[in-house]
Amino acid sequence: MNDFLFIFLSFFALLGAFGMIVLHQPVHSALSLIVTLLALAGLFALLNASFLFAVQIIVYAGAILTLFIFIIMFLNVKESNLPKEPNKTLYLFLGGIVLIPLNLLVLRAFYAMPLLREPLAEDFGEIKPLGAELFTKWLLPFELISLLLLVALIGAVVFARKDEV
Amino acid sequence: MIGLTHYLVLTGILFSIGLVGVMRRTNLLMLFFSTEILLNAVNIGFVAVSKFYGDLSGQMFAFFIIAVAASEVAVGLGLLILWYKRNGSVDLNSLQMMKG
Amino acid sequence: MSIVLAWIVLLPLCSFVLLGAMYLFSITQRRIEQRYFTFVALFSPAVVFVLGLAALRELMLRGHALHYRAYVWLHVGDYRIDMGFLGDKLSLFMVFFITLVSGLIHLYATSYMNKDEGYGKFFAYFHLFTACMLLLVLADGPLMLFIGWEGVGLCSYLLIGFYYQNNANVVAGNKAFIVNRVGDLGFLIGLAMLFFYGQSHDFSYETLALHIGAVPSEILTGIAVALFVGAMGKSAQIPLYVWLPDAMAGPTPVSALIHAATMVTAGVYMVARFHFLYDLVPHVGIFIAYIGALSAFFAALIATKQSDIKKILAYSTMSQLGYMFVSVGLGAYDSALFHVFTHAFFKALLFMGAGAVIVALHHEQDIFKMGEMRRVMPVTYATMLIATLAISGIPPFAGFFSKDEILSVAFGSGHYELWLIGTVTAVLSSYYMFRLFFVVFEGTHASHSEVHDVDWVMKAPLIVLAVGATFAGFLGLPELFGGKHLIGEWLASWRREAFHLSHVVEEILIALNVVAALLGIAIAYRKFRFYDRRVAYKPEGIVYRKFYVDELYDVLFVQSIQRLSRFIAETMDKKLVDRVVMGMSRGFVAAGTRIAWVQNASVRLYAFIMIAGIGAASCYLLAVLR
Amino acid sequence: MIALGCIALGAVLLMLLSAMPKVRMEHCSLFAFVTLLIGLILTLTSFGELFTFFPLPKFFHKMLIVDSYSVYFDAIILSGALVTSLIGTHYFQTKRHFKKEFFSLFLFSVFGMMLLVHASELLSAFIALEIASLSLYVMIGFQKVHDKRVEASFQYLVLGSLAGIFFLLGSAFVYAGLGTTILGEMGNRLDTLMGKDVSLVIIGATLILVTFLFKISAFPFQNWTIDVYDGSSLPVSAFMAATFKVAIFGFILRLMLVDFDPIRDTWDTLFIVVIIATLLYGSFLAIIQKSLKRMLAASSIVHTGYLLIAFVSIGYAGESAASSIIYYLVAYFLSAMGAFGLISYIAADEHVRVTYEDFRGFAHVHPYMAAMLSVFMLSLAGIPSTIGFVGKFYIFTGAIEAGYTFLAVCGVVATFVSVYYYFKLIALMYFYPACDSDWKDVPSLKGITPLTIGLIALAIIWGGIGNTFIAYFPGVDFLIDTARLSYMSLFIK
Repeated sequence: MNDFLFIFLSFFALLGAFGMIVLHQPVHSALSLIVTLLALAGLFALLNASFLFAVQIIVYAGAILTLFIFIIMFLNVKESNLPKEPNKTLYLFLGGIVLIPLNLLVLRAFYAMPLLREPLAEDFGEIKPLGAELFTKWLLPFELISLLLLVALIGAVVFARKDEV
Repeated sequence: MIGLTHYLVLTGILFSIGLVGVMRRTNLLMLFFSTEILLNAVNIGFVAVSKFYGDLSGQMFAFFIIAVAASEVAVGLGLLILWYKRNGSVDLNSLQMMKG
Repeated sequence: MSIVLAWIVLLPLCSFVLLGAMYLFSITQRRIEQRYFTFVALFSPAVVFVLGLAALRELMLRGHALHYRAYVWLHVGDYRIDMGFLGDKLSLFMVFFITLVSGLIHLYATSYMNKDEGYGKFFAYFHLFTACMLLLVLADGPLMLFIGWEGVGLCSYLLIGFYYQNNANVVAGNKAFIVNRVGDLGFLIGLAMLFFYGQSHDFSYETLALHIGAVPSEILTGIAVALFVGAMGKSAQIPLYVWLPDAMAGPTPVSALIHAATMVTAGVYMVARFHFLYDLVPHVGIFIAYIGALSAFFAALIATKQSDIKKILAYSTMSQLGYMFVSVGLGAYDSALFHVFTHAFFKALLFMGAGAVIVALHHEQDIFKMGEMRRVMPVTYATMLIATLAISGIPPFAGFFSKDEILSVAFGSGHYELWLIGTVTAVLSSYYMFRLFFVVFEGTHASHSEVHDVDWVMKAPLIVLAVGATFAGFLGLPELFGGKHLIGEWLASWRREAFHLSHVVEEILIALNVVAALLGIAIAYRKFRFYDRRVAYKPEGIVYRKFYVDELYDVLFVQSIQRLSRFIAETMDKKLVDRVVMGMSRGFVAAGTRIAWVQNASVRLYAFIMIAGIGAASCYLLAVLR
Repeated sequence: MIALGCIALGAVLLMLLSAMPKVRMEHCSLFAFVTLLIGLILTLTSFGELFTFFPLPKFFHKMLIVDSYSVYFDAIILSGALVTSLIGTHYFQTKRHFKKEFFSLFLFSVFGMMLLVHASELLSAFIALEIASLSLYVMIGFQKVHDKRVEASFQYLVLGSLAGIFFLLGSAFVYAGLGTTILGEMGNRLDTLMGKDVSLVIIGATLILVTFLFKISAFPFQNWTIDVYDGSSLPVSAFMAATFKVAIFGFILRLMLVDFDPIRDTWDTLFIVVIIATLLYGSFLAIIQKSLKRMLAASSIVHTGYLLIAFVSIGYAGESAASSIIYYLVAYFLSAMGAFGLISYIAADEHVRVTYEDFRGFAHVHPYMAAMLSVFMLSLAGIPSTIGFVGKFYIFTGAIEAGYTFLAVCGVVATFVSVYYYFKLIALMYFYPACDSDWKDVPSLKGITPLTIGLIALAIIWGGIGNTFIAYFPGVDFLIDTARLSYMSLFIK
């Protein structure tokens, strides 16, 4: 069952990603991206990461993507104003070729990995141990993330506000 | 039996699709979309490894990466709006003032 | 006491800073009167000269080299480089004549540059140059030498382009700069190799000389050639000489000090300084000697066709430098330095005399527009005559002894062809020098008006130098004349092997040299003694037709030589050498422009390049990882 | 550690302060300056001692480290920032587009850089890098009125985040291979794995290197450098060129020396290719530039090449190579900061006095400034008796010691070529008559900015000549010895 789910979800993830890069209209791409994100959320669930499953749906699909779509609506770029993308297939092809070595390399590395799995704790990936870990061991990155978001906030404000000068 | 390897291969393929997206699209918005795909690909990898080792660090990584992605998107979109208001274009090729 | 060596370098440096500050103050804040500049400009060289003498005396008293280690400059592990000054017989010998000649030229320049806007700046650069030159000479290791080497170069460019208002001067400065870069690249590579292979605990001549024997001989050859490439640039030898004639764009005192007496001899000094290296690779020495001989001959040929007084002197400098390289190449460093010494006197004198003429004629440099200057400026005339005789090699003037020594070394070494080239060059040099002399000072029917003689501040150094040009040769009086070869003894350790010639052979050689010089003078006399400005441009005039000998000469030597020299001057010099050297820098720029298309500010292309780079790295890793 | 907290606190406070209408920009500038100064003083109290410890292990779990090494880098970064704020004073005052928040972001980026040097865990390092980078993106695009600024910011953001993702992917691989991301532990695990297949770790580490090669602008990740430096305002360019590189090297050196030591040989060939390409590309580009700023940007690529030469030498001549990198970073920081700072002082606007030609005959009008500019150019070119020479000297001797004579020769050749484009400016300033343009708007040499620049020029000469004239005053030897000390502190268990 898990294997089937994996194949099913990863198929959709890849399909969505592929759709995102070939579709011309930003909105279509965004919707396609949502498919990928949701499929990935499913994969998180498969991997015992229930908290991430929620975060992925709420934050990623819910917040970040909504922001994107909001921006798309806000800008409301006309079809004629959309950038022409000549030689699409050429770039697709070129990009594919350039990436072949990297993929081969990754494959080569992973087949060397042992398939043995350590036995998992009962509550692995549940919210309680995750929270405990986050606020004990990972306190520093957590605090740093808050500063990062602060910087991003200032940045967004700086760029988006009107100049008084 | 689906193992860690398969997840990491998925990571690799998704990552490649994202990279192709970066190279192929001229729409600035799409550039950010591609970046999101790249980040998600990495996330899957981290979470898979996390399960493999029975260690929560990987999930933490994924969690933080989502936050980093959000902050980059915030600044990036701010710039995008600024650029669009000024030039009326979301074309990557309009960003070619400096040459030589 | 050896700290005096440091002061010899520091004092001109201090006066450079002082003069520079005064000049800056003068142009930005309040005008400073010229006499204050003059005071500083003359005080410092005088003191440095005295210091040089003191160091020389100290060296004689002690009997071994002075060495002053100022401080540790760099140290890596147990490897250290000192900032130190070495005062041995060679360097103090150089210091002696550099300070003497430079002092006299400073005095001369106070008059030459009189009322010039950049008076202060000129002397500031001049002092910086003196400091760098003395540093070059007194350095105790190659690295310090290199600082001096670059420093004199820098001053040279600055002074060539001194009158930067004129575009030609700027071009000349840039040309000197670029050509010297090529030479310096060789020098740097040589230094790097020396550094790499000659490693021990420090990088001074002393330790290098001790450890050089351990270096494989192919490497030594490489180092020797690379260093010599540097010398080619600095001392204007084939093929890196093109900058020197153009460098005459600078004020005449600059030409006299930098491009005749001191800086251009740095290459010779450097080879002599590295004699421990060149002694081990005699075949490189032969190469150097041939380059020197060819340069001497080519330059002399070119000089016979020039009409700009300073260019003639520039080519003659190059020619004389060629002689010096013949000598160092054959291992007779002492003879080369002897020639450096005498050459400093008579060449500085020639330039200063030429400068006096130029000033007298309101900055006219074409010799065919001069003539009959003897009447107007008798002192200059007399001193120039001495200098011309000296460079031509007429006994007992200074140039005779040193040139004769070099030629006998060439003969004694068994390289007769070098000797032959040298002798032919001697004919040519006495010819073109007297051509210049006759045209400028004799001749008839000069048409220039309003000539005024120069003042005594300019003439006094001429007289002093004339005395030097007359008697400096006696310091190296050969044994044949019953003298003691003082310079030979002083620099005894700077001779690879002694060439013994029997007295008869030596006498014959001397006689041949004198004959060669007289031959050149005779031709020049025939052609130019009664040179008439009005008929100059009519070669078919009756006066010329009368002499069948002349015609014969003309056909046999002059015409063919003229053609050859024109060919060299126009085709070889301008097209080939100029183009190769200047072309290199242009080619680099062109290549840069071509790759700049990648830099087209397209984010997508940049991303593509990045990812392609990662792809390439992956290919590499795929190949490496097993 | 306290310094780190001090900067972070200062940044947050400044952000809050800048919301108040009463506070003017000058106040913010002063506040930032004082914060940096306090940070620097706090850092200097433990400068030159040998120690290492993990602060607050209960809370931070070995994710943060404080040792002589990081303190040394802190000192460089903080003084870099301090100098930026000093030489930028004039610029910020005359250009009205800088707002109060600018200084808050400035402090944030300094904080990010310091954190990067202190980071002892891959993810924390990444977040530190992101804090520094994000603040820089915003700082670059701060003058929104210029399209050039926005474009540079955009370009840097897009390419920078792309490069950052490689860091993440690399960490995922390393995590997959080793099961930990804490520095030190990673090294230990790697040691136990020796002899087995560690290709996953190698690939991961290579991908991590990609990000750093991008940030220090090595080939083939260098294209952004020129455009972004050109598009940024001059003080920001100076800050990026001098300080950011320092921080990056601070982290990557620690990673390479402590953790990836056993697998470092794998990259040797790769690095040699990268170095040669970097030197070539940078030299070619620098030669053809007409604008001074772009030339400095292109030449910063060449300087990256020199630094990488020392970086590969680490394998065989660890101590001297590592300390030579640190020393060269100081040398480059001084020279580049001086050059950028002085040009920012002279160039009044975006289109005035930016090309070589604009400096024609400058020396005859403003001799002091021309002299200082010449000193910076000489030092960048590595002419003896400047600090740049000493830095290059250490790098090349290190390379020769490690057996990379060929690289050293390449470096010397690149140096030689660099003389061309650096001296071109000197030649133009001195050899030519002053061009007709109006020189009146060049500010006179008054105020804090020229003073700082003059001091930098003196420091450059001081560093090149040595320290024996006045004993007990820190000079080259002191810096090098402390660099060695900080290198040693990496290996205290």
